[in-house]
Amino acid sequence: MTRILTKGLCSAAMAGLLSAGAATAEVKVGFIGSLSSDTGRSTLRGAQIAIDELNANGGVMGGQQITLIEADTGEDVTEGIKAYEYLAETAEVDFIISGSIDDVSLGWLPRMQEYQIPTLDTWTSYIGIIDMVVEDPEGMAPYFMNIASDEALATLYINFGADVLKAKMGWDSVVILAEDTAFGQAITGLVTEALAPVAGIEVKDTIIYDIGTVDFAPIFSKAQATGADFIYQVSSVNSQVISSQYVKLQVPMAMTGVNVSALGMEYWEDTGGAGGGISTLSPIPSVGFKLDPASQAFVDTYQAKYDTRPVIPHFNGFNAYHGLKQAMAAADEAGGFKDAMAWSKAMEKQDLILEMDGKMWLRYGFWGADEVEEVTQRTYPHNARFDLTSPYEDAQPSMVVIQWTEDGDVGVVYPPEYATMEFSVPSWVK
Amino acid sequence: MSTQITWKHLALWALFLGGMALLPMLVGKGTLRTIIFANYLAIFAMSWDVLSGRTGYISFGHPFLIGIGAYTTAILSYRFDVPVGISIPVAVIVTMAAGTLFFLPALRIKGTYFALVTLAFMELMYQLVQVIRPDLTGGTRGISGVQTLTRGAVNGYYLSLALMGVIAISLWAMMKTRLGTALSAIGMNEEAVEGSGLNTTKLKLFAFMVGAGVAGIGGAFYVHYLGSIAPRALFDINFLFTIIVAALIGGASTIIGPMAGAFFLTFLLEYLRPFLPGAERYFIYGSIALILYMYEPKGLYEILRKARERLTGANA
Amino acid sequence: MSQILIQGLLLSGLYALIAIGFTLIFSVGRVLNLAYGAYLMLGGYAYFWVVQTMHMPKLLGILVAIGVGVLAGLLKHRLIVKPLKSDPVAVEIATLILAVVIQAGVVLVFNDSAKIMHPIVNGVWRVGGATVTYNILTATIASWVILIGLYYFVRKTHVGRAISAVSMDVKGAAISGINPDRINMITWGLSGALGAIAGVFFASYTQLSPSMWVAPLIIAVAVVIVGGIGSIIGTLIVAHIIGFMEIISTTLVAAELRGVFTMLLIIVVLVMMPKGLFGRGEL
Amino acid sequence: MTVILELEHVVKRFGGLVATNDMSFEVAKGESVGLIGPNGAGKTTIFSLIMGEHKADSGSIRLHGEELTKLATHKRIRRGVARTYQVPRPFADMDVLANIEVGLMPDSIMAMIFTAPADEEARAIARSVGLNDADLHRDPAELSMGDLRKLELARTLATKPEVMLLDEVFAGLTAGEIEQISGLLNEKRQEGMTYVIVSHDLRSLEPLIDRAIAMTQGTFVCQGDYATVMSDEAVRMAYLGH
Repeated sequence: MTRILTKGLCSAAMAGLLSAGAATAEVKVGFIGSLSSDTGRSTLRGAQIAIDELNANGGVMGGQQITLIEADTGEDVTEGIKAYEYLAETAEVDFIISGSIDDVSLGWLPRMQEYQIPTLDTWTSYIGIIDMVVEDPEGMAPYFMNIASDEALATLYINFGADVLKAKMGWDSVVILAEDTAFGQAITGLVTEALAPVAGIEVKDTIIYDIGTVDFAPIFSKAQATGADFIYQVSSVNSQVISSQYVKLQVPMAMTGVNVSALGMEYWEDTGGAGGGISTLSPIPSVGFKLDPASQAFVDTYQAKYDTRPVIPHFNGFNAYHGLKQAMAAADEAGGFKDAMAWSKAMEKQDLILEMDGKMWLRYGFWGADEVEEVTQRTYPHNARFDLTSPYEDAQPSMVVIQWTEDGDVGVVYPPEYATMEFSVPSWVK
Repeated sequence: MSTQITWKHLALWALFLGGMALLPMLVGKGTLRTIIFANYLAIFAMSWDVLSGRTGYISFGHPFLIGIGAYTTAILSYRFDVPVGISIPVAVIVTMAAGTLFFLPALRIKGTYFALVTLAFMELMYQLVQVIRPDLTGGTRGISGVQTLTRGAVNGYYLSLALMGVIAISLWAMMKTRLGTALSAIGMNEEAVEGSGLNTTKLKLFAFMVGAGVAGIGGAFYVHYLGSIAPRALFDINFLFTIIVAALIGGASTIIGPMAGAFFLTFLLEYLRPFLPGAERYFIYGSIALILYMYEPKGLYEILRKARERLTGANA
Repeated sequence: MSQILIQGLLLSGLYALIAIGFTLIFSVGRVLNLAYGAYLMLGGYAYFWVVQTMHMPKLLGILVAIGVGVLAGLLKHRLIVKPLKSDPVAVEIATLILAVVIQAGVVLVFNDSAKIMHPIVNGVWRVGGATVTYNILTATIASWVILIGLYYFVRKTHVGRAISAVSMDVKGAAISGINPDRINMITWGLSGALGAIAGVFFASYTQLSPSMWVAPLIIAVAVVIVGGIGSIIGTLIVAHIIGFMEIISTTLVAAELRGVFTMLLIIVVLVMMPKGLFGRGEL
Repeated sequence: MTVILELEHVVKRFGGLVATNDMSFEVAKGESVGLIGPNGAGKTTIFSLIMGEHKADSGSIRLHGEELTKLATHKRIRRGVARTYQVPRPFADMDVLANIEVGLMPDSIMAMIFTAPADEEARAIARSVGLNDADLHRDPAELSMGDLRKLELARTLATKPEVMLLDEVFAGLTAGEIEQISGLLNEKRQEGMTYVIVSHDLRSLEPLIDRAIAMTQGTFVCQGDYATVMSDEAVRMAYLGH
């Protein structure tokens, strides 16, 4: 404890000295998120590396250096609001980058609307926030989310259902195991209303479980009793409990779906290997995702700089790294962050295409306010650009399906354009 | 105990609130934002104190009451476009009704068991908000974009200060009367109060209604200040922890105590932020709270009182 | 049906193990230790660190967990319960603050992402339409062994009888030459050990996370409230009521209402029968 | 002679234990009655039943002919009966004056808020039981046992009872204090107070009472003047064991 405390005090004191020394104009970036979660750290470190690189290249906006100010939310909603206020009023930052989870972002959003500070969310994919941009384009103008929103995530999953689960595996029926949260309900709704009819998979039953469930044995028994061909899980809170019990109980039924805990490289270590066979959709770039040279360079820098978890940044780390640079570029064009509307206009135009082997691999851009996405027939203003139809020429898909094998490998299994391995069922499933 | 209200008291209140009113000219907006949270926490702590600090019925479910007030007005104004002028009073009434629900177990159980049943109330509410009508409550994500009453730190500050000031003075004046004495007496020996010919059920019910009413007012204005509401922000052990610790660290059974406690805790947490941005902050914050509580369970108020006694004693 | 029976027995065994250490303190010290859940957390993390981070034998992991639990219990008694003179409300509040401090401490040391433990015993057993992992079976057997052992310890040994005497009547026990302070200290240490073992099994069932202390605490509270100031047998019975209620509501009613039923049971029992189903019995 | 307090066939069980077994007796206005019996005879239970701290299982308890059994404790106090406790438990964090003031409070929330504390009356009561003015602003913890008993009496007197139930008023007192309290009780008696007194200290009790009621194991044994009761065979058996 003393060590950590001293370290904290020292670094704070050093930061104080440094900022006192550099009395020239500087750009202040605020980070809001949990400093003790892999998620929060991914965004924080992604932003930090981008800032280091920009500063090393002579700064931004005519040579201004960027400083990063951290505000911890502890993944607590009220602390999140306080953290946002701290960044806005005490630290007086120019731009905020967020690695917040859904309810924390929703908590501080009214503050963002009030302060009109340019803000980029890299983790939450809640479509409700994009709806807020649709409804209040002016108040939400400084807000951007550079991860595909969850509606888009789920939509691509339907194709996975048709192409792989139905066509390749030959499964006709499913039982949904969904957690009792807003996220669980939203995804369950999409699966029941879209996956089933489009892919021709019958939903035998939907079992909603309490997120505090200790013992999943009766729930798995209930799922088996429906006689469905496979289980579709929807789990964002304590997801490793359900997946590890699935593995420990060797439930003789295939399971796929959404399992948020399996999105990071630490999944294997954290579950002690009790996570083999689990597949989940993941935002891009996921673990096991082939990286373009620019993103790979980022990971190399990251690994040279940090030796604590996460060993590889989560998708939001990439989003923060590329997104922060885009935000600075937009500020360069708009003459800074002060005029939030001007910055917002410039940010909308940011478009970074990362190529791999001569073709478009990843694209960091945003949907325009009036652009209607063809598959879902709706607009996604200020949301990361994605492409829902093969061969993904406009942008990368909204998500990929990844799978952890029983020996600890992880790879992308869908869509085929991005796949590194084949979808399979665990060995104990016949 | 039952000293009369004197001009000196009123002058001190005027000095305190007047000084607070001048603060926006002296400190930055960031500090004001911090004080706003302290003001609301002070309201919650005072409300807890009326209900628990005085009567000794320790409530571990106070967030239940605050949450009911907050959710009622949030749902009414956000989902049904009810004007805030109506939704807030309705929220307060609903919270007071919930306070009576809280009161039912207090008829039969006290002490440890009462604390536990209130904790169960809070946990139940946490579960129910997510399950029942998520289309209204917003489920786990809650509601964002609830109408805010003020914009900017200064306005928010004055609103919260006015609320806290009015509540503090009203409660203080009420507790200066024989009623306050009787409520404190319940905390010391309930049978003897009943044995003095006083209807303790009625007194407790009144304390619960006042406590719930204040919690409802606080919760309703709080949500219209935050602009968002989520179950994890309200029905949470950490929130409960902050309220109780504020009341106790400051000094239960006083008005100034919970206020002082709320300010102390909020500022402690905020001033640690630049030095310890991460989880260390909660560790230090909790440890300081624990040590203070162990050192003097009656709180800062008692520590200062003793110190003053020692000083004046030394002078005399 | 057999599946409900098997799963109910397994879960209830675990719940009894979780609750017993809490009951012990409530019975002997007359205080609620709201930091009880933190014993489970400390035990679980200690085991995880020894076995999965340091790759040492599982038995050593369990022993270290017990050691940490005993130490935590003794420290808590020495530094919190004694100075507060066992005032129930003060202890409740102090232990609540302590639990929050321990939670922050665990985040500092282990960070806040959840961790899954390897099964203590590997493998599964399919029986009567239910799948039983050997891990859970071990937990249940351990729970029964510990409870029966504790029962005989309290009935047959000198220290056990002294504990039982203090639980019934502190003054009376003091008159008959028992040092209640020493007995209290032993009980806190014992409760810490039981909590830590329960923590290892609970975590191997679910996960390790800095906020994991709340769930077992609520289970323990439910058992104590529904059962009344607990006896060992009462704890066992009520753990089965709650465990079976949970399995039945999950299997036959609605899985999402699991927690709601437990909370309602607590409230209803407290309001209808404030002294619990079994009232105030000897340990 | 008007009967003020009457108990008729009162029964109280605690689980399997019969604490009060068909007790009946009457107390006349201005009378002083001693309730005697060995430890565990159920004397204190009778007080609790009269005050409503425990509810009688059956039977009738009347004050001025009015049935008390359905009334809550505080209502019985308002009807004019009050008790003291074996172990005085004053309001620990309030000074002596405030302690007495609680007994003088009106039972209405509005009145509690809008009336000033009756300090003068409290002071007068304190003086009447022999508490010094210097003690009025002390905390109960600083008082001697004798002064605690006086405070207990003062708190009880503040409710203006007609019948006082005194439980072990002499326990823990010095001879001088006993004399003082006895004198005080006699003084009040001159003013028309009715007493039911429980005491182990029979010697001190004797001069205070007109009549004694003996009970054992919750059951009535006999009654009459002190000498008659004490010479009763059954009383000697129960009380003295010979």
